[in-house]
Amino acid sequence: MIDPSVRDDFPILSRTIRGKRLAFLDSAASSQKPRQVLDAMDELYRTKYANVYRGAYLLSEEATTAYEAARATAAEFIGADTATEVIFTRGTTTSLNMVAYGWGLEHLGEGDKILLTMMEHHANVVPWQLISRHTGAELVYAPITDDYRLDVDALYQLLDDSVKVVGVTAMSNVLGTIPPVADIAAAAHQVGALVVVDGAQLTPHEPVDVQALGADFYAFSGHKMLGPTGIGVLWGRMERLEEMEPMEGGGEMIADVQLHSSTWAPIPHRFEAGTPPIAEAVGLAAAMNYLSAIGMDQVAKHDAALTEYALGALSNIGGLHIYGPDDMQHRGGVVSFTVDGIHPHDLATILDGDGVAIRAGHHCARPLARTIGASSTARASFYVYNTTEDVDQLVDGLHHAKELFGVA
Amino acid sequence: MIDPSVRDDFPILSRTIRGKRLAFLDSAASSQKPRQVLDAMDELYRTKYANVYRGAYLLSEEATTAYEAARATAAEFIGADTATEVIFTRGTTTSLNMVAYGWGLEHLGEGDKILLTMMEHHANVVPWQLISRHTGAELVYAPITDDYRLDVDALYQLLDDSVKVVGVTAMSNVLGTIPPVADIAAAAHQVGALVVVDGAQLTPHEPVDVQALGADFYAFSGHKMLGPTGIGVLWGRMERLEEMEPMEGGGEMIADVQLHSSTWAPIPHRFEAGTPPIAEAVGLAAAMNYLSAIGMDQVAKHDAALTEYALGALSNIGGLHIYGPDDMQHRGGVVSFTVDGIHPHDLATILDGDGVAIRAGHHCARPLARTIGASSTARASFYVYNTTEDVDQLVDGLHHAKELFGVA
Amino acid sequence: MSLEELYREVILDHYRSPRHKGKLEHASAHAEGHNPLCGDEIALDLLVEGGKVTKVAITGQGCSISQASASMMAEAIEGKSLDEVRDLIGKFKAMMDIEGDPKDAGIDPARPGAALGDLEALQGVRKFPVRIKCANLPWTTLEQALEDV
Amino acid sequence: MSLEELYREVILDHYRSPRHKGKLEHASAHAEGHNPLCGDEIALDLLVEGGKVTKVAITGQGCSISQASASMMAEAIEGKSLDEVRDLIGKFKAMMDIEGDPKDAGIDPARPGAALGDLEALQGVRKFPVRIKCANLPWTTLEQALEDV
Ligand SMILES: Cc1ncc(COP(=O)(O)O)c(C=O)c1O
Ligand SMILES: Cc1ncc(COP(=O)(O)O)c(C=O)c1O
Repeated sequence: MIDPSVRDDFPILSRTIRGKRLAFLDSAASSQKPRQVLDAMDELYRTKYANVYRGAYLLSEEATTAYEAARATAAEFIGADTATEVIFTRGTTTSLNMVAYGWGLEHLGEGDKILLTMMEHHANVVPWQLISRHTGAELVYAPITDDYRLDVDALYQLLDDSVKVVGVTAMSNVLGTIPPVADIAAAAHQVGALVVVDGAQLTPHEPVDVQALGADFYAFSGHKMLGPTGIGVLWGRMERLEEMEPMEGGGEMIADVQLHSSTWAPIPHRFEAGTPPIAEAVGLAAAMNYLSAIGMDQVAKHDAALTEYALGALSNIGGLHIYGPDDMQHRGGVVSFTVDGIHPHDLATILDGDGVAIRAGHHCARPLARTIGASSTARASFYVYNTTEDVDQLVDGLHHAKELFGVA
Repeated sequence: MIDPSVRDDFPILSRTIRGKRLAFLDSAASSQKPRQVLDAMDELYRTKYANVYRGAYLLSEEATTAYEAARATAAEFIGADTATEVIFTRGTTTSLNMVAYGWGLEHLGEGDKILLTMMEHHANVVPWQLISRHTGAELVYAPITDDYRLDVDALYQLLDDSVKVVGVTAMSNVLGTIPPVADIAAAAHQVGALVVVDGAQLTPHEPVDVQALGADFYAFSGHKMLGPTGIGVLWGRMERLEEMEPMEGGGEMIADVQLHSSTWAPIPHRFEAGTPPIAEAVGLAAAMNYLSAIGMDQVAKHDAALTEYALGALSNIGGLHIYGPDDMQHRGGVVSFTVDGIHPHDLATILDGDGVAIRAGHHCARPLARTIGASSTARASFYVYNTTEDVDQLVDGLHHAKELFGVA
Repeated sequence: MSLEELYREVILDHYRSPRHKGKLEHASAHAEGHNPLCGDEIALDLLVEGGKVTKVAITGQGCSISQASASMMAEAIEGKSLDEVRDLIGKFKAMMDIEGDPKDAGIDPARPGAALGDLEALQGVRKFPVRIKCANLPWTTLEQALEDV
Repeated sequence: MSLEELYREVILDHYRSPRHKGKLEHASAHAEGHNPLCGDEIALDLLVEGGKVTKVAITGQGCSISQASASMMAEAIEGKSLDEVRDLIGKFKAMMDIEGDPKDAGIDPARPGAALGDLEALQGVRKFPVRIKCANLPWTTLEQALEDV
């Protein structure tokens, strides 16, 4: 496990919650930030801030260099071929909408299918619904198995020539399941489908190599990986990016603007209309450097150790049901559960009283919630700064909740 | 003028550039940030950060309260009726694209016209070109006058029943011109057209009352008004917001997601798909509070005084041409110019050597650049932290440039 | 602020054994309420006869606060005239108003339960602002249903 | 870093009086270059006869660096064989390479101008990284034009 001294880098962790030690177990929603990330942004603003690109003066040059260096850092972090394949966006949601609009609106039509999985986050569902409405393309869903994994065989059965897009999460934010994206991508490519991977949960927690994954597009957010809000990435394979139209129009993304039509700037600028999230890119790069210094395989091991510990401890609590794989095979550090007789929101409130921050609800995955028959679950998720003490605090809190509700 | 002690709030201003005092005259591209703004974001991240809305725990509750308080601050700053009319976006560019897609794609078709002005920034041109391509609606442009003002009479001539959208900047980022938006809006409403106002330049510099302007939609960015990158606002009149579809789909913006269709959350959440720019909203609110403490009429007066001083000083330089109104009637603190025999980029490089940061180019307004016959201009712009000393440094730098280039 | 104040025994009791559970065959009014952010759901049937709510039936799912509030609401309104129901809605809202004063709801600390009965147990929710919308959901649903009458 | 190093007299001279200005009636190759970020524009006509660039004509607008670079390039390539032109492009790029060594371009500080003539005056641009693309624009346009030959 990662040395718990990393906790000292996270100012918020020294806070107490209603007089209790904070056990922050909601990193899957958004992670906390180390001072290294906050300092990097602060330093930019305090010493070399200006708008990027157009400024023929030193501050702008320095800000541009910092912004482009962040792009290179992001490219390296996910194993991209070149930094020009990295587009900075507002977050995973925007990244996926950009693909749906920019590629989908151009290339999809009646008779085409968009194949999603039943465990997608709304961010990889709703944009495709919007595009389906505009193009007439049809949505189909690959189911999950009884042990909360993607039903890959069923997915393969659904894959035929009419499937033009396969949208798949690299890790479920509810179940923790990590589907075999590389296999799915290979199969999808056989039928000529585009593979759009939602990397919002995987990127913060496992080493990622977009080439090895075989993705065409790969989306993730900064705020879930120690970075700031307001930034995310869309990576695209260059051939695919060339097939994509910009979703947003505006400054910096054009080659020329005539009155009635425009031509686009080279990639990636074509896809970054307007003033980009400059400080946020610098903050994200600092977060990536922080994670790389720990080592992403160490991060993955740390998460796995805590998850295993938590699965063991939680399975000893009577009336507690876990929604997700119960072994450590291809699963990440997200554990969703319910407790008989106590609604997840009540669990969350009681745990909060004990300093334990968890999430309750449908976790932006209502199709999945319906499939697993739990419209609301409680969810604990782990990251570099969590320790077994946090898990113990969770378990104590759950016992407290049962006591309060008089549940055996 | 504003007390120059405000400069102490801006850490970057104490920096030297190539050994020279920094005269930062590019705030129209992006402003510098006071420590109050940086501290507000830092404090959020260090003491009460979590994702907003869904968290049933204290940190999330506090972050949500801070985010919604920022919405209320923004509403008050622009005179909105209610905070629910304020949508946080990535910036002006995204705000305008949201209107073009969300309203335009739904309500425009063949035979309809979108009336823009010849002084629009690309952010208020290219999105409409994209929508025009999808809907068949036609773009028409109101010209400018010889004295660099909007030709309002010509605009009225173009206004007829076929015009469904009027897109107008509240202040030109090149000319400094402030068109009579309230009059234009009234005329546009007479023919039933929607009025979309680009407030990117006006909002930082003048008191704004969206009700008095008569706008239906009003867009602006945080980074030009002492706030962070990565955030902007789209304000919309509630009836109009109700006519608008969300551009982006994803988490937090839905009421329910079925497999093939979804229903939307109430306004404004409907238009804020995914994790919003939480810290950025808090930073923007801090910037608005900072500006309000100075007083927006004081800010406007300060800009006007500096602009008047600059117009006077620049008009004494031989071979220098100003593109924009030469008096202070309805103009803001942006001065674009050329110097005979020295290309604007060379001016910018030479001024940079003297510590003076100005911008050179088409300023994301190529249709305007062609109209005024100057494909590239140099531009100085002023804000709360500028002083007459900055203007003097600019003037000295221009003399230096003329000397270096051997221009009389 | 203590959890015991939020989770009073009477609330847990209504949560475990919700009263007036079910649907009405010939309802005079029906409404559904839904809290998209937390997933709480309420479906409400009313039978109104001679200006009175003579029967109430509720189905729903959600947290203890929303479901107990629904159950207690059903008990409180059955048999009341429409005017009395509207008055009760006003009092309940006043009680849940985070900036309000319990006295506006007619609540007298010296005589607990005298004004709003079991419903007064929900006062503790005010100390948990994110849960107020849970307590209010049945009541906004009731307001909707009354529009049909 | 001094501005005098950037704005050498020979550069300003080419900027003020660009050589080979104009268009060719019967060009063998034509290309247009455009720098969207700063607006510099170059239109280049070449007449190629017997493996040689026999005539060059350029129109354009932009900053002193892009326009002087174009003018000096025109002077340098007129009369040269296509191979020599390609060699020159390579040397120029080497000279402008911010991470490179001027020696790779064959430049000898002891004998200024011996390798690349007037063009060596553009070396100072390397110290102003944002302006390198200005200096390069005519040369990437030339490369494009050569693809037609
Ligand atoms: C008038 C005007 N509109 C729109 C924009 C675009 O703003 P942003 O780049 O923040 O999206 C700008 C800023 O460049 C502007 O000056
Ligand atoms: C799997 C998954 N996809 C997409 C998202 C959306 O990310 P964001 O809200 O940063 O756009 C999330 C986060 O909530 C997620 O967990």
